[in-house]
Amino acid sequence: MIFQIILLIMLAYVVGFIYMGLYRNITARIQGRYGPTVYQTFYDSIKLFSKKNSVSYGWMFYLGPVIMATGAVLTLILVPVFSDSDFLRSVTTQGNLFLLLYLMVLGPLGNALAVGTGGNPFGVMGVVRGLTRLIGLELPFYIAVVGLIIASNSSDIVHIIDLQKTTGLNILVHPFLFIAAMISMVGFFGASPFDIPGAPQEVYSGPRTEFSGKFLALLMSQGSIFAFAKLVLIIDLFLGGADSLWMLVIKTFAIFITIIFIGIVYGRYKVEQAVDFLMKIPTLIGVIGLVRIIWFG
Amino acid sequence: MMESGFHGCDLDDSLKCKLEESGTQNTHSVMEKAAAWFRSRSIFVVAYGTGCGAIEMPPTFTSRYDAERMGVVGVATPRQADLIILSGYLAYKTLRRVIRTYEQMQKPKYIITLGSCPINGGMYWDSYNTIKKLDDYLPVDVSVVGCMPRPEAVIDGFSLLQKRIKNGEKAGWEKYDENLDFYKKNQKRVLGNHVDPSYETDWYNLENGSEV
Amino acid sequence: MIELISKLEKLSLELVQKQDYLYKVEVKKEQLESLLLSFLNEFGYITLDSINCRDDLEEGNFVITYCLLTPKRDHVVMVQTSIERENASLPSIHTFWPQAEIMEREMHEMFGVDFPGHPTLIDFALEYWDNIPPLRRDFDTLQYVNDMNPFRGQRDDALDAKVEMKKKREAKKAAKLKAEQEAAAKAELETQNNPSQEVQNEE
Amino acid sequence: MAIDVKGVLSPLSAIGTLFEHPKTITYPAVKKDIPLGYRGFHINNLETCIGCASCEEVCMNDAIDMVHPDIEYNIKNTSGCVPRIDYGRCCWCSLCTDVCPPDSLKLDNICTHADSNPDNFLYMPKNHKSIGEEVS
Amino acid sequence: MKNDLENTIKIFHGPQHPGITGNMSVELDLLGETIKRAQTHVGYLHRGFEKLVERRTVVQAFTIVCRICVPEPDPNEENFARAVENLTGLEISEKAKYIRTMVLEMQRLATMFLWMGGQAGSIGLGLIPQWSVCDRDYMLDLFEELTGGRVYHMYAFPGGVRRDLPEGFLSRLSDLLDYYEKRIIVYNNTFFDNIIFKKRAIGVGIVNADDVIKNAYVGQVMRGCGIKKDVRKDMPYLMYDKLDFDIPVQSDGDVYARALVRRDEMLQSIKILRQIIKQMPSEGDILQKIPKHRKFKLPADDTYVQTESARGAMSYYMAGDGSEKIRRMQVRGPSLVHAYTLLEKLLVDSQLSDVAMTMNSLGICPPEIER
Repeated sequence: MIFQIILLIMLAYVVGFIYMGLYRNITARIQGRYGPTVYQTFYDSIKLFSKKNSVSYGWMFYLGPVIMATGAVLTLILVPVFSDSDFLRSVTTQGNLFLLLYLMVLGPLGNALAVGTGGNPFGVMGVVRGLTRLIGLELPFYIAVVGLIIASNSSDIVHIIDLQKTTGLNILVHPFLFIAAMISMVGFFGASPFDIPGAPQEVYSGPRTEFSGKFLALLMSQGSIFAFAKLVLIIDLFLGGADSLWMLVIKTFAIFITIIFIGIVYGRYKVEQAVDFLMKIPTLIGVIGLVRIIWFG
Repeated sequence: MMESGFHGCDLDDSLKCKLEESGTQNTHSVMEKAAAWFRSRSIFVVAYGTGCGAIEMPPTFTSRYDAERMGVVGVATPRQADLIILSGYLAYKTLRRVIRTYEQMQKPKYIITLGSCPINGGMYWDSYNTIKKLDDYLPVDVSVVGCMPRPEAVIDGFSLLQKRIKNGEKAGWEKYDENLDFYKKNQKRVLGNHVDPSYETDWYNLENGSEV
Repeated sequence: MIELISKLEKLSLELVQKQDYLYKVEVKKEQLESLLLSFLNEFGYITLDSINCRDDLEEGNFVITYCLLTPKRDHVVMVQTSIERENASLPSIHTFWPQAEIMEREMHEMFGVDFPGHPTLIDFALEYWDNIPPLRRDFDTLQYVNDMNPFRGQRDDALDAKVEMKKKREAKKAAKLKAEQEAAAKAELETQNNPSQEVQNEE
Repeated sequence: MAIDVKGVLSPLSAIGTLFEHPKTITYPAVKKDIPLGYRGFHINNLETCIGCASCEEVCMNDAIDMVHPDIEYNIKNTSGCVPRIDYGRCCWCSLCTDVCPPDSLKLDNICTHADSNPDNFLYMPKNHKSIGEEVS
Repeated sequence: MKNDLENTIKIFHGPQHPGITGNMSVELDLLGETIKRAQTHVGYLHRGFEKLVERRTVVQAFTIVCRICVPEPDPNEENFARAVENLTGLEISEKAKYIRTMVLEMQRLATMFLWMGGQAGSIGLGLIPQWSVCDRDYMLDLFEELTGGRVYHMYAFPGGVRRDLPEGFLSRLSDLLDYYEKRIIVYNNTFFDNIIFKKRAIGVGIVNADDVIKNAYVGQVMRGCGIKKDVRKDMPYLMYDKLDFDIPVQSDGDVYARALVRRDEMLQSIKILRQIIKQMPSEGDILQKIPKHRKFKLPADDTYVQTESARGAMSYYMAGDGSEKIRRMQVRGPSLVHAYTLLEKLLVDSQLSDVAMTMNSLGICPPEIER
């Protein structure tokens, strides 16, 4: 069990970083340049871990990235990676979607605690922006998840995956829910137009402004692990999970590249505009999906 | 690149001579060598547009010359940066901010200067508001010559810095730590006692909120 | 334009055409504020483009030029006045033109011209400046630089070309004297010493 | 609520660039051709330089020093000196080459130099005749 | 209001900030994300150009003026050259005039591409800067060929220009213009029509048309308010009175209107350049015979010249005193009033997110504010 968890974390670390590298590479290609190698994010991460000193503001500042990383790792081990095999299943049978949704907001809260002690106004501003955005992001995502729970009569992810084998993929059965979840997933990934907390032209790096060296490396690692967990969650919920490594890569990459494309061609919303948009369009789509399930499903 | 032509001169100032010592650092252990390699492959840059050179930063970092393929990528805050690019002459007012920015950066940290002006005054050699020799105030790792240096020259500067990091040569921040008195004395000479805004100033609890 | 000339003649002022689109009127300091007001309110020159200052050290005064435009923006009128260099002071016109505030602030810093009634005569570009205002012509910037900043000291081996020329010429002369070919050599040297120094075109 | 369909969809056309060839010049592997008239580093034809110091006189940056060269030079050199340029001062305005009476001082199209020691920027123009004749 | 100011936090937007145009800073008092007070600080780039020019002869000083505004050096060179020509009465040949006009328009295009990158970057659209800066680089390649310099051209000289056109230059320029025309359609799709840009830019940073005339706002700020004024038409210099072009205007006065004005001006620049390519005389002097640099004397007189730069009218006041040195040269760029009088006013009650966008759309260039 422990071995599997460690293996899973390592897999997520590697895959997450390669995806981040691909993100930079594909972005660069669309921008008309070659871009860095795929491994560049590894280099960055290891370099940041090898920095000689990192500024700190007391124990709460240390704890913030750790809480975030905990949230990411817990999310990861509760999401079943493969649908059929028991391999890397780890503890997925113990959790359910409600716990997962709770864990997903753990990160931003840990961030807020740490940045508060840092005292940088841009960091605080970034956290406030992040939490404001989170309100907007969660609503459509929760609606989508609730819809799925009602439709499949269970909050167990494994059950939801299994059910898709008989009823067909949720992306086809419940397209509205998928769109609502997808739009908020763009925001969860921090891609444009919802990359408001860390907008460099406005608040430097936002919450990360004061983090440096090892803290930043930890944040980057948790970011990539969390990204992998979120991708796997989406394919579990809507694309029927993956039964082999190839399937996993293909499906997560399809989701991932959609997010990249959306992120690259649109600019950034203002905070109110983003919340306004998220409260209106994806929420409306989600509600349509929900109504469809309750009345017709 | 440049095979002949440039030649340095002996310096009589003893303190200056001490600064010039650049030898191989103690990077014997494998771990340190690996760390140096990773440092050279990944350089986070905060580009401080102190002068005209800011105009050649966009071409260097965007698609025509694409510095990111060398692992050189821009970041927003000095806290996360390894390298600060000082692109051109520095006015006294800017020097105050640059010193503060440099001190906010986390070690190991490096400085690249662009253009003639930080080397020996450049075309503003008789201007009353710019400093002439940046290496008196901050430890410069690599100087790139030109007015303005082309993006190719800037990339050459990056390559030279990467080579120096990889070989474990003595970097500027180590000189700065060892000779802090020398640098602080020089900074004080041109900036007076107004090395302001002070690093410790509590901006948010000032007596008079609007007064800077 | 003829209208403006006649209006100015009433005030016993002369409008001079300098270029195709450029006119100039010179005025005494006492008349300045009222003239600018009448340019703004009566003549229709409602845009203040810039305020320029020039230091005539030899005559002991500052020459201030206000450049005004009509909404048609098809010509510029320069209203020029000169004030004493010592304790220079001008009426502030920021109440008529808001942008004059920043122009006057700059002039105050760079020339030390005082503007009574100006709300924000604070630092513009300089910080903690304690010398005489830098754009006054009695401020020697090279002197200031030499006091503040050492230059790189490796160029001390530079030679004065004039001295070297002289040295070489004398050495040559001595050699030629020995060879008793003085006259011919001298003529040749004469031509070389005065190379033409024209700025040349790119061919 | 009118939805701006064009505004939503037309930016997506940018994705097509993904399949185009990048425009990047992968310097130092690939070097862009710098035209010959480019104002790069100096070259001086010592065989024709007459040491008149016109360049030193016209230089507003005080960048040019007249020094004795360490190799043989033009016999007709009036002062026995040749220019040496401080690249901590030079702005590549090419006024010095414009006023040069025998046209010996030129600007080359080589223009990149980086060094870790800021004292290494005194430049003795190379004696490069072949390029010197091509640059008009 | 007083209560508001007490609860504000003060942040410095700059000098080292990705969202600022160059090396300057804006001091903001924020209440939440709303700006209650804004104050511009410059001086980080002050070099004392006007002092340096006084120390140099005319020939020496011409190399320094192009550094006054880094993104677009050529209007400065043109202003300097024309001011000296006005003072000394030098006449320049028709070919030199055409070349100078061409260089000015090429520079305008290059500056616009750089602006587009900044404007798109300020709303987080990282794609456009990557493209447009690259496209600008193609223009710089042509400059390299023509003038020998990439950014600082030092080309327009009192009395003409310093070099003749290289062989085949005009056809290469024509090819580049074809490419630019295609690219502008692409930018139209991806940037100007982008829904996010519209959402963010429409209704932000509205300038009042009455203020424009009185406060001497120039350039796109003026034309974005529907005032059809351009120095190239009103006080034509060089060959502009012989060329056919329009002055694009928009009426809304907001950031989006200014963006559209700039886009249309790019198309007009291309149109002007095409005419110049057609009309360029093949023969003619490019540089008048001028005295050598210690003997080039300016009469004791003063003049005032204006050039339409890519960001608005840029003016030089120049006075000579009978010696070979310039008595006084004062620069009045478009940024001075924009960065102080206008920006401080526009930012009040707007959002922190709008600062970078507003600054970019005003075309603020710090080195020209403080010289």
